[in-house]
Order: sequence, then structure tokens, then C-alpha cells
Amino acid sequence: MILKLEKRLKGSEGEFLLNVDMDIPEGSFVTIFGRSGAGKTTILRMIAGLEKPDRGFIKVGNSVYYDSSAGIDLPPQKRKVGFVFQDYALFPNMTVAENILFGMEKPDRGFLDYLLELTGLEKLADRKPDTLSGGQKQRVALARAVARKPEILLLDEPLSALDMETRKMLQEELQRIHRDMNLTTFLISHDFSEVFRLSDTVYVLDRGSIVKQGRPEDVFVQERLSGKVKFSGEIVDIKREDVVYIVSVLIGNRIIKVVADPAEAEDLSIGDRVVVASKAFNPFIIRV
Amino acid sequence: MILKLEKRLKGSEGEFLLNVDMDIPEGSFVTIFGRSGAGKTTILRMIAGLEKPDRGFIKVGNSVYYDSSAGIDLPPQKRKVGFVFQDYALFPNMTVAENILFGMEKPDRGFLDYLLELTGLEKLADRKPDTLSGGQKQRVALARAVARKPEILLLDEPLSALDMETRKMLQEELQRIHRDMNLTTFLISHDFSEVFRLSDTVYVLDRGSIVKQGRPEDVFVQERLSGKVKFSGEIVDIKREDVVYIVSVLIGNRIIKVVADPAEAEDLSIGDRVVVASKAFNPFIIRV
Amino acid sequence: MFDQQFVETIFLTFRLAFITTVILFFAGLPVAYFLAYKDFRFKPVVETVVSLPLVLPPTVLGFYLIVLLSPEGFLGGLIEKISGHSLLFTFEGLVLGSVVYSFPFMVHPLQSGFSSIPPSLIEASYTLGKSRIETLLKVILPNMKPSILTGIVLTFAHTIGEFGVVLMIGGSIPGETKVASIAIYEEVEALNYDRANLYALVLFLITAFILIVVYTVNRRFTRAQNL
Amino acid sequence: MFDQQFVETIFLTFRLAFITTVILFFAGLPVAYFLAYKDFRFKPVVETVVSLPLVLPPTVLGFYLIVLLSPEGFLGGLIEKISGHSLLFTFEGLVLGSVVYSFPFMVHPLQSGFSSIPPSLIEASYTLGKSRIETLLKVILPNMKPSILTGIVLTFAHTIGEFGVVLMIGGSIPGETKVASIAIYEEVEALNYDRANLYALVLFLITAFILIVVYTVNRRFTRAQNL
Amino acid sequence: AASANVQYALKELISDFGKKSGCEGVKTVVASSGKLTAQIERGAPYHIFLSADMKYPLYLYRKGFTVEKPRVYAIGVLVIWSMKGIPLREKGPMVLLSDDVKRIAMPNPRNAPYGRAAREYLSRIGLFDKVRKKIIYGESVSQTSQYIFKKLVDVGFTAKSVVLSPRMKGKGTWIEVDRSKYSPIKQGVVLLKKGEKNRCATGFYRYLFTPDAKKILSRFGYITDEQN
Ligand SMILES: Nc1ncnc2c1ncn2[C@@H]1O[C@H](COP(=O)(O)OP(=O)(O)OP(=O)(O)O)[C@@H](O)[C@H]1O
Ligand SMILES: Nc1ncnc2c1ncn2[C@@H]1O[C@H](COP(=O)(O)OP(=O)(O)OP(=O)(O)O)[C@@H](O)[C@H]1O
Ligand SMILES: [Mg+2]
Ligand SMILES: [Mg+2]
Repeated sequence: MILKLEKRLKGSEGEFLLNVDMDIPEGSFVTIFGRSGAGKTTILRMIAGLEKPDRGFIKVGNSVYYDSSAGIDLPPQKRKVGFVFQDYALFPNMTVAENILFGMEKPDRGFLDYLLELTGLEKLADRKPDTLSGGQKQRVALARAVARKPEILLLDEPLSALDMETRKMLQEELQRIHRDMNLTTFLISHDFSEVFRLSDTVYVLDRGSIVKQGRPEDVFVQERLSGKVKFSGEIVDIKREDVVYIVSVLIGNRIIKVVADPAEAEDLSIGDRVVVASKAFNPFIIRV
Repeated sequence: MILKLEKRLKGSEGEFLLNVDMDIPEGSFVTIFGRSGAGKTTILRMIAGLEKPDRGFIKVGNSVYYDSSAGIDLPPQKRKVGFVFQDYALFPNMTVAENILFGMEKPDRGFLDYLLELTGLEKLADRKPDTLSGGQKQRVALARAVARKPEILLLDEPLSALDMETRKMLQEELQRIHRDMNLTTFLISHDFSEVFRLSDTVYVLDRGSIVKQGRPEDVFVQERLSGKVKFSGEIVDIKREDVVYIVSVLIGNRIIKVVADPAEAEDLSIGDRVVVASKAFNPFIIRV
Repeated sequence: MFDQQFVETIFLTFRLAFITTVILFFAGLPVAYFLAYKDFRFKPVVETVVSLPLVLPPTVLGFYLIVLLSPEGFLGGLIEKISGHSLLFTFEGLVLGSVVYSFPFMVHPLQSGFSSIPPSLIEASYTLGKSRIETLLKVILPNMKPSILTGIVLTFAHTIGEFGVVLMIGGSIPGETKVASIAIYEEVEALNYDRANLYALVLFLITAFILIVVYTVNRRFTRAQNL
Repeated sequence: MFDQQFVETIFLTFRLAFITTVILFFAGLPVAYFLAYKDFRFKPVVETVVSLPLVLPPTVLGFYLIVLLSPEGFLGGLIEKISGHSLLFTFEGLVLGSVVYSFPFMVHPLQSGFSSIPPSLIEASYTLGKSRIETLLKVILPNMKPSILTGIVLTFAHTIGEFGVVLMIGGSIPGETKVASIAIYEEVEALNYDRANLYALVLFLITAFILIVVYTVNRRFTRAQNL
Repeated sequence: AASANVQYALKELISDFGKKSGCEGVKTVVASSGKLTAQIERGAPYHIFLSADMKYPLYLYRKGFTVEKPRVYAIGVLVIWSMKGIPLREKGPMVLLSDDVKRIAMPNPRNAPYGRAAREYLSRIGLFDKVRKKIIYGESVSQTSQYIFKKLVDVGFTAKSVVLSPRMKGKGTWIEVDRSKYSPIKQGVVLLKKGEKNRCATGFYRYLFTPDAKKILSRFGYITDEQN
């Protein structure tokens, strides 16, 4: 699909021009990454037809969704997108099941059951959204967007309110859905691991412009080493033990304890960002 | 502060009893961690007086907020809490600045400017919430909750919609605010690093009960090793290079490339969760 | 006590109120929808025009309606040409008069109901491929029940009580245009207070019954949260 | 053309409408607040009672008001004892009558406005230490502007147009209780159509002007998003 | 206070009275007799009540709101009026039966004396049941007159004072109906207790029965005592 969009936005540092130009193979999984207010949501909204670019062109498969020069602007209904909104936008008058069913072109009980199971909401099927927890709402929003069997899936931080475990599970499901239904998927996420796990291509957006793009590992990884290793992390604890200091460094969700001599330790304090490196590192892999 | 709460909730696997008993030193930073729907938000709502426990007791400093046996139930207004809601709950009729000012007992321009700067919203001070991005809204909600100079700060996933960079910055500010104002702070977060960085004590909640509690490193870290290292991660790529395979493993936000021989590689596929271990690991720390 | 004419009059009254309410609901919806969701230069003018029937005393409005509907009037002539008879002094004429008079009572509440729906709900429905109509029926209307209720109750009750317009264009023909409000009026004028009271009481009781049922059902569905 | 009595009558009309609207706004607010945010067993009954004044033809309502307010009536006696004179056939009496009659037009829209406010906004305000009153004034009311507008416009316009109650309890005393709707009625009765038209026109124009200003200002603040 | 149909005459009476007595600015309140009666009963500040019939004044008299028994100040005259060129003059009341006459307006007999008179008249000449289906009831004489004047009906019954009023004079055709076929429409007046002490009120009340007043009334189509 081809995406050329221009729109003036007012951001936290004054006006700026959202200006993107993407050519995305059908069926790929694209992440838009960037700071708060960079224009990520706005891009998805323009794809869905909820916002109008000042100028631009959107083509999906053979159908032109939008073309400012030709005056084409398909209404949202004609664009086959599934949108998970940042604020969920669940219908308060419908139960969880009805919200999902509403997303379908024709009611498909089997698919509904599948989606409910997928998102772990079976027992909540008859509840109204008002009484759900944040994460539960988010899962309903996801199920509803998928229910439509769209051509393009637009995910605006679809898993941000979920715990790691549920999130991992849904990431896998998202991947499966993406593959099985051959969807072109756009993801907005601030979570590195999510971006790595899921996406083929990452676009890094800054104040409306794409500043980097490519495969996740190309975009995010500066160093490539195998014999040597470097982790950046943060000191969470420094403890004296006999004559040495034990420095605890948080890396990812792990703590590494490093022995440091007093001279080294003097320089360090809790909260410092540090790199833990090792010259001799012979990693091996154990499957879990 | 003392917190004893009981309440029946309906969750995704049927009814369950939310039943917690916490004794928290004033001024500490507590994280509540747990799966979606475990009852985290409900605990904060009960502290704030927005929901009534079936039974319980809440005491902060010398004032009893709630005591079911004595029939005490302070209204939310009388409880000095600052609440960042999961759905922000910004006032649509007020600008960003007005939202924050509304939180103050008496308007304090200086403090307002400080909060705006803190959250990077100076340029957006006169905008209505409707036109803000998700992350911008979240920052306003945070600023508004702090504006009140509360005794207790209740943070329901206050940074989930923010990019890493902004998030890190605000985490540091939160820490400063916490220290400077000697606030008792409750945080709900799904982000390990956040939990580690910020909290003194973590309570892990599962279906309404506290299943683990303690310092973050005690709760989350199973292994403590210094000479040996193990990272769990996920395979994101396997590439053949001459006679060996290069396996890229994502750990945290880092990719580690590990050399594997064909026999090993046969067993592995993209998406597998693995542990990368090394026997010989002599870490040293470099400050950045 | 309840002679045939009495029953007939009461029945006619509720028939008028019911038909008027139904027509107004369907006529008011598109207008309110349009006013709530479209923004255009002359919108304040249109909104003003919608409210203006209220300003005229009902009898005067009735008077102008007569002028308009009389066979010599523009509309009346047209209607007579098409349907072969005039609307004046007929039940259909009463319906028309009540519809005109109660128009603002339906449009205003509906309009404010429409504006209270969060736009993101409507957008969500659109992205799920639902047309405007389907979105209206399944998403918007079910989420603005209090406003719909307001519109319907105001229109219904008001049509029952209204008598100025009806008095003017109805002609008080028993069984055709003599509704309860006119009957009560006549009885009061004739100093038959007992009978007027009886009419008023019956009207009151039936309407109270209908409203209590409506409100009870409504309470079931939209419980207030004691805030 | 615009003799003194004419001006006086028009002025009196708008004074009545204005005072009635102001009183009703403040009287309707607590009732609507209560109905929207409290849930209790007999709520449907209270809601029905609020709607019932509508059901009676205005003249009949006026008649009952007369009975109630006359020095022999329960309320009238009380008032006369306290204030020393009767409310009947005075401007204050008119205000009272209009307030009673237009009550539902204010309460209903306000109530549905209250229910359209997301509870989390109210909760947020409470946790910020704001009292119910402050929350009402600064958070709830500013976010239900369309409903407030509906209530005010319906009440205001309706009071201008109403004449049944006013005719009954006012007694058409020039400068005191003879409002425009009654003047129009009298002129029509006297077959002075020209003068009736003139009254109606002036009423129309002034109200239209007020409404257009109101709606234009309102549009400034709450622009519809073309959905 | 005065019921609607006397108001044209009343205006003249007041200005004439004003010139003669110096009581300028006698104010009138116009509404239907029923409403005015209800108001007077509850203490309305009226001094004199000119009704369109005797029923309401008698009612008030019995309830003790008046100074003395009601007196007849004028007798109304019923006419049939048409703006649609129905040949009333030529064919008389029987024209009501013809197919050209589809709708007949009359004031509502329940509360308007002219309506009662019209119904009585039609019954006496044996037409009432035959034209019953054609009848449209106006709330009052003036509303009925509007129906006729606006050509919403083909013919109608109204008061002679209407067709002689400045605005209606010479419009359409009208005939007086046989006065012996309906009971006289006696229009009563009472001096209310509230007006007992008022010099102008008592003055005006007395003035109504002077020849000057009668002249004016008869000019407006009422029959006064002498002519009777
Ligand atoms: N008003 C309510 N009525 C009934 N059940 C409710 C209500 N509010 C919440 N619940 C249920 O109580 C449970 C706990 O909800 P809570 O919002 O506290 O979860 P949470 O731990 O904050 O989850 P999340 O991380 O998804 O926000 C959920 O299963 C939810 O469905
Ligand atoms: N209706 C609007 N009017 C004016 N400016 C707007 C409007 N909507 C969004 N913006 C501005 O446009 C910029 C981009 O908004 P957008 O919602 O696309 O950001 P985002 O990248 O999704 O951020 P986040 O990660 O915080 O959700 C923001 O600075 C925002 O303030
Ligand atoms: Mg966004
Ligand atoms: Mg939650």
C-alpha cells in the first residue's frame, strides 16, 4: 500500500508538518514508533478516513482510499480497516459479546467464541464495558477490531494496559491473526520487545517526519557483537560486602549483580545509567 | 498507613474476593503489580473513597479514612489523595492549564509553570484536552493529580501511553516529587523497569489476593549470580552464515547474536523463548 | 358518569397524543441530527426558526395555521387539490397542528442528546463499516436514552394538555376533534366544575400511569449511580 | 402604532419570561440533579409528578391555581397571612403560575444533561478535593451546555407564548399582568387582526433576535464536528 | 371586565362616559364570561362585569359577589352570515340544507349564549338534526366569526354586533333570524362588591342605562329595553 500524507499539526513545541511517505508491501506488519505527540495516532486516523490530510494519497491494494488531487475520499465505512482506539471507544449500550458481534459483517457465533477465548473474555461476554477493568476493555477493543476481518489493522497502543503475561499471549495471537488473515497491520507501540517481536518494518516518527526506517534490529541496534557483550541498564542498589561493593544493575526485567571495587563504586550511585560489558562472553542458548 | 480491604468482585473467571491487608510506612513508594482484572484499580479507588469496600479499614497518618466497623467513611473530598485515572478523566471544558489549576487548593502560577515544564506541556497550556494526543493527556492527568499536593498519590498506569524517553524523564520526576513532598505513592504499572526504578515495595496481586510482596528485586529476581549470567529472551532471527548459524535473541531492548552450530539451530525457530547463558562472564560497569 | 362521549373524548385525546409523538419523533430525529452534527453558517438561524413556534400563544399559532390551511391559503389549497378535502376541522388537521406546535419539544432534547455522544463512538462504528443509519440506530440512539425520553415525555404530555391550537383549528366536533383539553375547557367555561374535575382526574390518572410505567422501565435500564 | 401600552405590554412579557426562566433555572437545578444522581424506590413517581403539570390544559391549570391561591384556598390563605396580600392578579402571581407550568421544560432537559456527564469527571473533581457545589458549577454544568440551553430556550420561549395560565390568574391588568400573549388574544377576539399581527411580529422579532444571539454565541463555543 | 363580544360597543361607551363624567381611562379586561366568573369568584379586582348572558351574573349574584341583582343592559341579536356568496337573502335559513353549504359554524352552545340561541333556533325550525353533521363549533362568538370571515365555513351564526363592527361592516351577506324562534339573548351586567365604593364604577354602571348609552348600544346591533 502507498501512503503519502501531509497535514499541519499543532504540537507541544508549536506547529509542525506531519509529512510521511511510505510504500508498504501488502501483508506486512509495520510499527510506527515515536515520541508522544509526534503524529502517530493522526496517521492511523487518516488511513481510517477519520481525519483528512491537507494533501495526500492513500492506496491499498487496487483501491484508492484517498487522493487529494483527484478529489477521492472514501468514507470510513468503505475502507476495510479495523481500528483499536487509544481510548477503546467501546459501545456502552452493548455487552462485550455484542460489541464484538457489532464489528462483524454478519454475526458469526463461532468466530465470536474464538475471539472471546483468544482474549480471555469468555466469562465477561455478558458484561457492559462500564464494569470492566482497563485491560479488559482494551482486549474487547482488540477483539472488536479483528471481528470485522479487515484488510488493514490499525492498532493504537493496543496492549499498553496489559500485564506482561497477557500481553505476550496477545502478541502471539496478533502475529497469528496477521499471518492467517494476511492483514496489513499498523502498530503504534512504545514497547521495544513488542516492536521486535511483531513488526517487519519500523518507522520512527519525530515531529511529523520519518527519521529512521527499516527492520527493527537495524533501527534499534547500534552494536552487533557476539564475542563481546554490552548491556545498558540502571543501578538499583549498591551494597558493601566485605571489601567489595555489589552493584545491582537492572537490565530489562533482570538484575545483574556486578562486583565493583571501592574506587569504582565511589563514582556510582543509585539511579545512574550504566553499561555492563564483558569481554569474555561465551553465550549459549537454552530453550525454555 | 494501614489498609485492610475486602470486596467481592466479578472477574473474567467468575466471582472472587478482593482481600488485601497492607501496612505501609508513610512516605514509601508502593507498586501494585498483577494481571489485568486482578483488582488493582479497585484498590486505588477504595483508597480514594470512590468505591466502598464490603468491609475494611483505611488509616493514613492519624486520620481514619474508612472503618466499616465504626461506620467511618470520609468522602473523597476529605481524603488528601491525588489520582491519575487510567482513562485520564480530564475536564473537557478547561484548558490544560485550567485543568491543572483546578487541582490546586489555591491557584499558584509558579507551581503551574513548574508542572507544565515538568511534563513538557508549556506550549499546550491553552489547548483543550480533546485536541491532545494520548500521551499528552496522560501527562496532564499526572500534573493535575500532583497539583493538589496530596498526602497520597495514586497512579493508575500513569505513563503507559508514553514513549520510553518521555517516560524515563517523568519517572525521574515522579521520584523527585515523591521524595520532595514525602508522598506515600501507589503505582500500578506493568513495566518492570518502572517498578524497579521507582518502588520500595511491590505487591503482586492475583485474583484479589496478594501472592507476593517485598522489594522489587526480591519479588522479581529468582537467580542471583555474579560470575554466571542468564538472560531470558526471544529469538527474533536465525541466519545461516557459512557453516554456523547466527541466532539473534532479543533481550530487553537489545539484540544479542549467538553463534549456534547446525544441530543446535535445528531445534530453534523464530519466536522461541530462550535463555542465553554464559559460564564465563566477567562484567564490568561503565558509567554513561 | 362515564358516558359514551366521555370515553370517546378521552380515547381521542390519547390517540392524538400518541400519533403526534410518533410523527414528531421521526420528524424531529433528522432535524436534530442535522443540527447536532453539521456546522454551517446559518445554523443559529435554523435553530431559531425551530424554537419560534413556542413564542406564539397557541391560539395565535392556531390562527395562523387556519390562515395557512384554509382553502384559499397556500398550503390549504395545495392539500385540497391533492387530497380532495381540507385538513381544517379534521383529526388529521389536529395532528398537523400539534406536530407544528410541539416541534421544539422534540427537536431540542434530541439535539442536546446527539451532542452528548462522544465522537469516538461514532467514529468506531464507522470504522466497523456501519452506515450512518446503522450507527444512528444501534450506537447513537441507544446511548442517548435520557434525551429521547425527555423528548417523548414532553411531547406526549404537552399534546395532551395543549388546547389553544386544537381549539382554533379543530372546531370541537365530538369524536373527531373534541379532545379532553377542550372538553375540560368547555366544562370550566360552563361552570360545570365537577365534570371538568372528572375529566382532569381521568386524564391525570391515565397519564400518570403511563409515565410511571415508562419511568420504571427506564430506571431498570439506566440506573443512576449515586454520586 | 407603538403606543405606550404596546411597549409596556411587550416589556412586561419579556420581564415575565426572563424572571420565570431565572427562577426556574435555579429551582430546576436541584430537582434535576437529584433525579439524575440519586436512585430510590419512588423515583418514577417523582418523575411523573414533575411531568404532570403539562397534561392539564393551561387554562385549567390556571383555574386550579386560582382555587389554590385564592384567599380561601390553602396556599392563598397562607400567603396572605404572611405577606399581607394575595398573589392572584398580580405580577408575582403570574410568575408563580408560569414557574409551575414550565417546570417540566426546565427539569427534563437538565436531568438528561446531568446523566450525560461521564461519572469519572465527577469522581476526578471529588478526588481533587472539590465539594459537590464546586463540582457542579465548574465541572458538571460547563460540560452540559447543550442541555442547559435547551432548558432555557424552551422555558423562555414557552413563557412568552403561554397564555392560558396567565389569562386565568393574571386577569389582564394593563402594566401589571397583561402580557403580549393575552394582548394578542384580546385583539384577535376583537377581530383586530392587524394589531394582533403587529404584537405577534414584534414578539417574534425580539425573540428571534435573542435566540439568534444565543445560538451564535453557543456555536462559537461548541462547534459541531461534522460527523 | 367584559366578555368579548361587547367590546366594540364598550369602547364607545367608555369614551362617551369619559367625556360626560370626567372618569377618564376606564380600563377593560376582556375574556370569556366563564373565565371572568372564575376570576371574580376568587377576588379579581374588577368593578363591573358585563356578561354576554344572564347565567354568569346570576351565578355571581347568588354567591354574593354583587351589589344587587343583575340587570339586562342589552339584548343580543343572532344573525346568519356568509362570506361565500350563499344566497341568504333570497332563500332564507333553508339554504343551510343545500349542498352548497357544507360547513356551518356556530359558537359552542355549552358556553356561548349565541350558540345556545343558534341551536334553539335550528331546532325550532326543524333543521338541527338535518344539519348537525355540518356544524363546526367555535369557542366564542369571535372565533366563530373568524371561521366565517376567513371563509373556512360556508355560513355561520354570529352576533349582529359583529357584522356591524367597524371592521366587518359591509363584508359578505347576513340576515337576522326570526327573533321569536329563540329565547332572547339577555346580556346582564352586575356591579361587583369591589366596585361599590368606586365613584366611576357606580357612575358607569348607572350610565349604561341612560338613553345615551342605549343609543350607542343599538347602533352596535343590540336591542335595548325601550325597543323591546
Ligand atoms: N462496576 C463493576 N461491577 C462489577 N465488576 C467490576 C466493576 N468494576 C470492576 N469490576 C471487575 O473487578 C475486577 C477488578 O477490576 P479492576 O479495575 O480493579 O482491575 P485491574 O486490576 O485494574 O485491571 P487492569 O489492569 O485491566 O486495569 C475486574 O474483573 C472487573 O471486571
Ligand atoms: N484536533 C486536533 N487539533 C489540533 N491539534 C491536534 C488535534 N489532534 C491532535 N493534535 C496534535 O497533533 C499532534 C499529534 O497528535 P497524535 O495524536 O497523532 O500524537 P501521537 O503521536 O499519537 O501521540 P501519543 O503517543 O501521545 O498518543 C499532537 O501534538 C496533538 O496535540
Ligand atoms: Mg496517540
Ligand atoms: Mg485498572
